[in-house]
Amino acid sequence: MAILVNENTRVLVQGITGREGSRHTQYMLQYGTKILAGVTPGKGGQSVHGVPVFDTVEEALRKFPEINTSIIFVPAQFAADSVYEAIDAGIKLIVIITEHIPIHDTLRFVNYAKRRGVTIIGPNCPGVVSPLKSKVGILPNHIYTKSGPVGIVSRSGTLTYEISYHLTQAGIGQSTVVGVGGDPIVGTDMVEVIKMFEEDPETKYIVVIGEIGGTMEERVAQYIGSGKVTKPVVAYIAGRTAPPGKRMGHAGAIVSMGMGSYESKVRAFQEVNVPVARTPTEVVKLIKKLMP
Amino acid sequence: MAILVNENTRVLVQGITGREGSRHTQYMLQYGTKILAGVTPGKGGQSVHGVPVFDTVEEALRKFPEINTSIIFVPAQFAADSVYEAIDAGIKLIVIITEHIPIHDTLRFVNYAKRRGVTIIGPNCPGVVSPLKSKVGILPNHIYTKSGPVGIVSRSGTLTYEISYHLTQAGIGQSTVVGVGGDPIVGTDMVEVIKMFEEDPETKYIVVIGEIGGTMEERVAQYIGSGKVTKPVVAYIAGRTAPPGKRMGHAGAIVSMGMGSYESKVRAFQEVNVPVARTPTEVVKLIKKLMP
Amino acid sequence: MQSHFNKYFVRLLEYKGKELLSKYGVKIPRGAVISRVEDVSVLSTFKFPLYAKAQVPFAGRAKMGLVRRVDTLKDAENAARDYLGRVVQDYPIRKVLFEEGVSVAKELYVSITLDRENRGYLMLASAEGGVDIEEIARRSPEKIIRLYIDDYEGLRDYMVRSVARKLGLEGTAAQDFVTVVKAMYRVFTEYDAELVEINPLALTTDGQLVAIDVKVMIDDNALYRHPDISVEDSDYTMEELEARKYGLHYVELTGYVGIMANGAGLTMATMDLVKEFGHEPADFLDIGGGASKDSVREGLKILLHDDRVKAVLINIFGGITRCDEVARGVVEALSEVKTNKPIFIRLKGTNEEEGRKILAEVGIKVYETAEEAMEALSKALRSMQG
Amino acid sequence: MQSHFNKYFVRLLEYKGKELLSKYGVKIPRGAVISRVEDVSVLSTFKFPLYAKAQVPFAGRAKMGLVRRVDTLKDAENAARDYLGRVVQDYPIRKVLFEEGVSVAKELYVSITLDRENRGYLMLASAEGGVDIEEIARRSPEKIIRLYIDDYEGLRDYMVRSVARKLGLEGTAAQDFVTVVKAMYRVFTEYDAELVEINPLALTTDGQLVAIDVKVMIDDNALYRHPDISVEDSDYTMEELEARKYGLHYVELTGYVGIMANGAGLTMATMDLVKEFGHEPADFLDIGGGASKDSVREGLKILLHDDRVKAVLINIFGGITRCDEVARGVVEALSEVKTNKPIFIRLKGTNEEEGRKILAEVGIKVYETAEEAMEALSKALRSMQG
Repeated sequence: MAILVNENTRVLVQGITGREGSRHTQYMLQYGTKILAGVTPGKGGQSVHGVPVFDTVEEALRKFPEINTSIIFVPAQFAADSVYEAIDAGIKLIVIITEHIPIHDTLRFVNYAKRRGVTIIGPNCPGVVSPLKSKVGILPNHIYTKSGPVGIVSRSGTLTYEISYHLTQAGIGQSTVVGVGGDPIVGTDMVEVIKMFEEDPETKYIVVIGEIGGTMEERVAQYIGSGKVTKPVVAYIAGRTAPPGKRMGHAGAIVSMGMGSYESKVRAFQEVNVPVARTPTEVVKLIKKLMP
Repeated sequence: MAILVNENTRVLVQGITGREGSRHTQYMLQYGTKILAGVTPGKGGQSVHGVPVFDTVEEALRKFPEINTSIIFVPAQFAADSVYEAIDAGIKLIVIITEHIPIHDTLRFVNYAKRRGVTIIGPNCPGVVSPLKSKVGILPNHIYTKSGPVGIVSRSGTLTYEISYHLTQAGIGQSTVVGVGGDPIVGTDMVEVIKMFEEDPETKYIVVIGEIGGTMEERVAQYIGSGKVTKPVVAYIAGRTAPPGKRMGHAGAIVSMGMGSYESKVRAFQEVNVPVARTPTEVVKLIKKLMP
Repeated sequence: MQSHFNKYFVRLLEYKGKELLSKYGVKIPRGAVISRVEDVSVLSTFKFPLYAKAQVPFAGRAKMGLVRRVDTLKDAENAARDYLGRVVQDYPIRKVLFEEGVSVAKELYVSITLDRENRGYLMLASAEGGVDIEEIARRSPEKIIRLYIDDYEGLRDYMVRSVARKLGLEGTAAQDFVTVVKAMYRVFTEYDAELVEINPLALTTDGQLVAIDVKVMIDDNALYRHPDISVEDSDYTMEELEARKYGLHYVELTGYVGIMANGAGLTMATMDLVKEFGHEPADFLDIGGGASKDSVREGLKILLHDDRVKAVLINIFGGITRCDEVARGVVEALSEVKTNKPIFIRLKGTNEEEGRKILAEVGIKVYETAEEAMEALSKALRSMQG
Repeated sequence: MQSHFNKYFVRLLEYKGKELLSKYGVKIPRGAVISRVEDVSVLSTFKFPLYAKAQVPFAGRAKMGLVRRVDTLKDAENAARDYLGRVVQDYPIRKVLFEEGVSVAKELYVSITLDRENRGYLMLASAEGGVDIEEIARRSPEKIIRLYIDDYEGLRDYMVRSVARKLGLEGTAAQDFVTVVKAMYRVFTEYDAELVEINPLALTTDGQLVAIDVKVMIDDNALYRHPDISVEDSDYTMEELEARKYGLHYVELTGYVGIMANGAGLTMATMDLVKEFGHEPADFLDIGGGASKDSVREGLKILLHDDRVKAVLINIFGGITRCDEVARGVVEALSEVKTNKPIFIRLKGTNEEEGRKILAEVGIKVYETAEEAMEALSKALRSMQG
């Protein structure tokens, strides 16, 4: 088991002929991900690292109806259109790597996807990997060499690699690693991923990698507090020493009611007995302590 | 029985303090329609012909939760907003009398209503009357004095009165009379009303009053041709002698494929054995012929 | 799908439609629109020959000699002088569009229109555009690509790209096609259009897409929210504009029986009735719903002032329209206009009794049915001829 | 909800936010914006006293003496001369807004903001606006009216009317409130805003609604589709604009350890690490995802040119970022800038081996973990002090 991606994942790469799309298609193939097709409008008929390229998602799916997942590398200006194309074509899991997508675009396609029962991961995210099964993302291959009991959900790409690296180094494998994305609005938030981990038999421990800003970590803590998470959770929050950020007007203060700071997030986790690591490496120690 | 409105109809009048809203509230009350409340923003607290006025639909419904139908007299510029207000408040039948509503507005709120399971009659329509039970509309009271076996569905207000008048004069009552509205896009079309008549035990005969333009009558004929209408139908089409109208560009010609003309409509009805009256009064003769 | 008397769609002049499309990124031929002969001087910087196109809101312009090639500024001036001020099909020519020629490799067709049946929008496109598009649609319907657009979900780029591929467009032309269609869609939704049509959409010899002729029709009921569209740029004739002020819907026909009724359906039924009695209607005049006495008065005055009208048939069945208001309007018109044209009135419905009383005071008889009124009118016409 | 280093929202200058709202129908005080002292002459037709407001993109302006009353044209000129060109909080004052006074009967608060949690929009309003609004929200949360807006369904007039009633607005003020909020909503959705806030929204003694101060924040990622918004009208400092050209995200801090990392999370974690070792970061410099060697080079040059920086810590964990590109950028920067500041590099992830090789060629050591690199940096700092 694992969540989101596994042995049955069959991938379409949207924006496959671009620099990053092409490069990471190669890395994913090397990792063992089953990529069946790519799409770049106007480039139909080409192939990228042996993967056939189509002009439209519809054509790719007509040829490979078993595709169930798309990964998007399309530049920010055109990314939203690619997402709609994938949703309308019936793909049920879409991982959006692209960063700098306007937030109003994201808000609209995320809600559109929800109405159609489509799961979106990202945008501005490193993707998802279930070690030794499948990787749909840009996480470095060489870190993810061991499957195991830890599920990771994170808002930060590089911090995820950092912590996964230390876990793997310590001999602790991971069930699935999910980067939900760093934008203020993302398709799937941390609470939703934690629900999946709770249902997943392979996952025994959950690591939450958060950062200051927003209220996503507080909501995770609240959800844990509701008693619906039986698996032990360990957290890390980046930004302990960051000076107060740019204020989002009175509205921001009224809505957040003091949430969003490092202290608020740590307090929220502590109140529900979730230990918070002070450094990325300390996460490994905390997990080890939980292990039998 | 009857369709759409009956003894259980409880009415809200939106735009009740306007000239037409106020006048027709009086006429509907005289007819026996149960009007519980009216709405005009900024006029809450007043009363019109004994009917209490509220500022918002929400307030009216809080006071009178038994309201199940709204009739809208709000001026065209503000009509769409009133429709959304009624839909969002949970009213399930909305009759829009207002004419001159921009067609793009209508298209949007009609689709919005459909997604929420709300029935819209109109806009630009005379409304609905089930004689001796309830009238939600502007049809003249004195014509609708006899209930009976004929269901009428019409695109034209005044032609409906004309034909109803002759039927009533001839001693033939009506189950329900529905003016679907004269605009190119309406909330409920003729086929949908005919389906209701087919289900209604009181209705034994159906009169369709059409006019040139659009393809609604052809679609009625097509539906009758599908065999799903067991009750006899009589039609009248206005505009036999009208010269060809303004052309809607090549697109119009390509889409309509010759439909829309008087001849096309009459032919469509004749092909499914629906007799077409040449004058409004001839409708009565055709109905009489069908009667035992 | 034709629009008859039941709904008025404003057709914009070609140059105005092009202006709207151009604003959102559609390429149009280089040109200038001129409303005074002396303004042709602005054409001096253009590359001759130019094409002079009289701005009239109807089809078949070329066959009527309203499009011509001009080779010099002098030619252009002559064309402007010839066209400006002429009245064609009741429409006064106020503007002439001069455009540079375009080197056309291929003519496409593309339009967005309301899909009444499905309550959405419909895009039509064909790789074989031009004047014969309807013929092509009839003979080879498969050559017309249809794309349904949901008003709620909107038009996505990828959908248009897919149409572009089916049209055989590639590279920058395919990208330009997306720009063109999205511009059309914006005009369509932002300007309350019933139709936005580009035909032909030229693929030029250097691979560009250029709108050669466009047709834009706007919802008359929504004009109030488009202050940048003047009725002067539309197909309203003077009489229609006059009638419109009073909420009347007037269309001139060719006969001699003046008709006034309420509601498009009843007005058409009244026309049918006139024909049924062997006579010819002079007009279609629908006073609409809830007409005031002022509208009725002004409407009747149009008929009474019309020399062709020999007799008038008024057919009212009041719902939201009140018979007493109609009666008052009739009385006022008759007090303002001296006439010996006979008027036959049928009044039924809301406030019928009061209406009858008002007309009785000035000695006008009210008929029970339209047939009875028409019968009396026929008799009067016979006696006038006799 | 605060924005830290993870996302940049452009705050527009007051006058620009007012301009956008005014375009859609919000009333603002009569005024003029001036960028050169000599332009105060345009104020001669205004009704003095005026209020001179230095256009700076941060709060607390009044307390800093950046708002003042001017009674004469001469006063105005002095104010303009005083403000223009001054640099406050790293921000150079380029514009001064002069406005006529407004006779305020009541101060309201209204804003539209993103509702991240519910993935929609949120409107907030209060009958008690002004500078104390946050205090009011804390003490009497019931005085803040909240309206959730679904992005798909949009904002309907009737919803705003209902809020107007709860605010106690009646008659034309209630209607004007609908106009104000719909204008805010249009700016919010059409300009990719994160926040549109009017505080206070004055109800004047003659019953009008006037926006006295506004705050508009725009999504930096969407600026490309708003050509009418210049970064000059925003809160970008010169250094930020420079960094932005290379896709860098740079924020100046107060310490002496230069930091460069990839990704906001890792960059913050690196700052935390510096503090954990008892030192102070001089900056937050995130090279983003997939940075080119040019970005790395320019980023490192900013740090090397910064006199406050005593040593540099580079912490890279490559995913979409390639370690070899980073290494090349570092090498180029060092070849362009003569420096004796020690640089400590940790490289991990995509193309790590190649990166190590490139750095080895110029004799730079690569550390395995950030902790090891930081330890070495600490030691170097100690020896520099010793």
